[in-house]
Amino acid sequence: MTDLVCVQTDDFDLAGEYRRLRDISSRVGAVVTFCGLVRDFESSASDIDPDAPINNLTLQHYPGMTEALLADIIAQAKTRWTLYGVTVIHRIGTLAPNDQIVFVGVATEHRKQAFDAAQFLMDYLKTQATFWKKVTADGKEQWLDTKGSDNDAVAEWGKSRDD
Amino acid sequence: MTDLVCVQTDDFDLAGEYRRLRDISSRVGAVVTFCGLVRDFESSASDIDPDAPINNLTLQHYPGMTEALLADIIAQAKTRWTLYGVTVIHRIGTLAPNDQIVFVGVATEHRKQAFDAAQFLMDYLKTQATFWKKVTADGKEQWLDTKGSDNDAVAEWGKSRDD
Amino acid sequence: MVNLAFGKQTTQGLPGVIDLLFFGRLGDLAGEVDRSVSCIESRATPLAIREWLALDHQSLAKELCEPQVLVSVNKMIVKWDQPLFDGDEVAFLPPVTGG
Amino acid sequence: MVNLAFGKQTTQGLPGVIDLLFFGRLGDLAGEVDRSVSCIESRATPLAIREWLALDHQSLAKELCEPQVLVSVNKMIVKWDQPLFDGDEVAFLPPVTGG
Repeated sequence: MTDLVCVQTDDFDLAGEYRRLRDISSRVGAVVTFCGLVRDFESSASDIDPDAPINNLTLQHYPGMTEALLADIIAQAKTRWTLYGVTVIHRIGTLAPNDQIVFVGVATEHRKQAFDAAQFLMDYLKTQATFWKKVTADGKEQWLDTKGSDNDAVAEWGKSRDD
Repeated sequence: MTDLVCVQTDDFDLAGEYRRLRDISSRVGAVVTFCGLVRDFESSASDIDPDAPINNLTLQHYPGMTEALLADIIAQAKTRWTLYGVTVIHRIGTLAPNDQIVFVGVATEHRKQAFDAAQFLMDYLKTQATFWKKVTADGKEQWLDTKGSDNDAVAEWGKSRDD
Repeated sequence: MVNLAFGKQTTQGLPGVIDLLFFGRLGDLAGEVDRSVSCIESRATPLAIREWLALDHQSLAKELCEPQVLVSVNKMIVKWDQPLFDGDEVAFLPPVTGG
Repeated sequence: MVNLAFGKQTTQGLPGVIDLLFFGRLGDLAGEVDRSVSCIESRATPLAIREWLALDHQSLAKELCEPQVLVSVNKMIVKWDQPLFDGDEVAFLPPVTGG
């Protein structure tokens, strides 16, 4: 089992996830990890003062569908690059600033594969996996909108098939 | 002190380096890490059977010059992206397969900055920092040559100034 | 459980139960995330359900008409005129914002 | 410590000591990584040192002539005709292979 997909309320441990990826094969020469954290501000919520400190984020998802979509995104990445191991972990529930939200890790032979695949996975996760985020700040709460830059990032992958 | 450059014989600890980057600012929303590992094969050494198992790698560097070059590479990255914190650690001495060689970590507000900057730092480190690698395998030892793909990667950055 | 009558069409085939899921802001507008409806005719589609919801939940139905809102049946994205069957799970999906 | 005479030119100015560093494969060919040389004339350059090395170390000098080999003085990359002074540290740098 070289790939791992988890949607969980619990926090995750970067060191343990890295160790798993590093030890998958003696041919692994590169491990790239991405951790997404809750920032203390949110400039994309129209109803909320962009300078107001964030109280928390609430992450909702569609159980069953999310895991299937994440597995499909990993399968798509594997048609582009030779990946020895992939981990995607996404937290749900209520999170506070500085909390970890999402982990993506990729183990490959060479660094370019690992960087590109990790970025691809995050770009697709952001725009295709069934998660929804609500921000609470400034005494208000608001469900966020998809960012245009995230859709642009996925469109770029559609144009390029080089690795 | 938000940036850290180390050239050391000692191993490094991903979890500790990540923790430092994560906690640099409450505005950090993305941390990308890259770890380079010793593979158990080396296909780019002309004198060595590409299937022969690697016994070890020896990393040499030019003390003083290397640290200055790494600081300069970080400064170049900071002219392109807003980086809250950067860490570059490179080991020297004799390393065995699966050992960690190099760590690059970047903390930013948004994920694209972190991915791009980490990849930029690795591409420049590979081609501009004064490290030399000798591989021992198959009863022979050989100093490695720079890979053409690494020079190509740096040339790409010269063409693009977008972020 | 709500009785769901689609216009004045004649019932054909067996009635069934359809599970409706509303995610993100749609759940706030629907007042609940998960809602079962009894379907008393066989030509139900997500589009027909949306029209039926408009009777009692105008702001929800308006949001469901946004072009970015997708619909899935049994966790597969489908077109709005996909025929529905007894036991189907219909989810209304606003633009995703994970990561 | 090696006496270093550059051709037959007349000595001008003070003699000095120059530190030579050979990295990567160059160190194997030089037989040592670090080597101090006494310079008995003032017009020493990395190029002149390379020519002098060719007298005793042909394979080293041949490798130094490879276009990818760079030279630094006091840890700054320079041209091969950079004038050298007492106490300078000259390093011969084959293509780097870190990471």
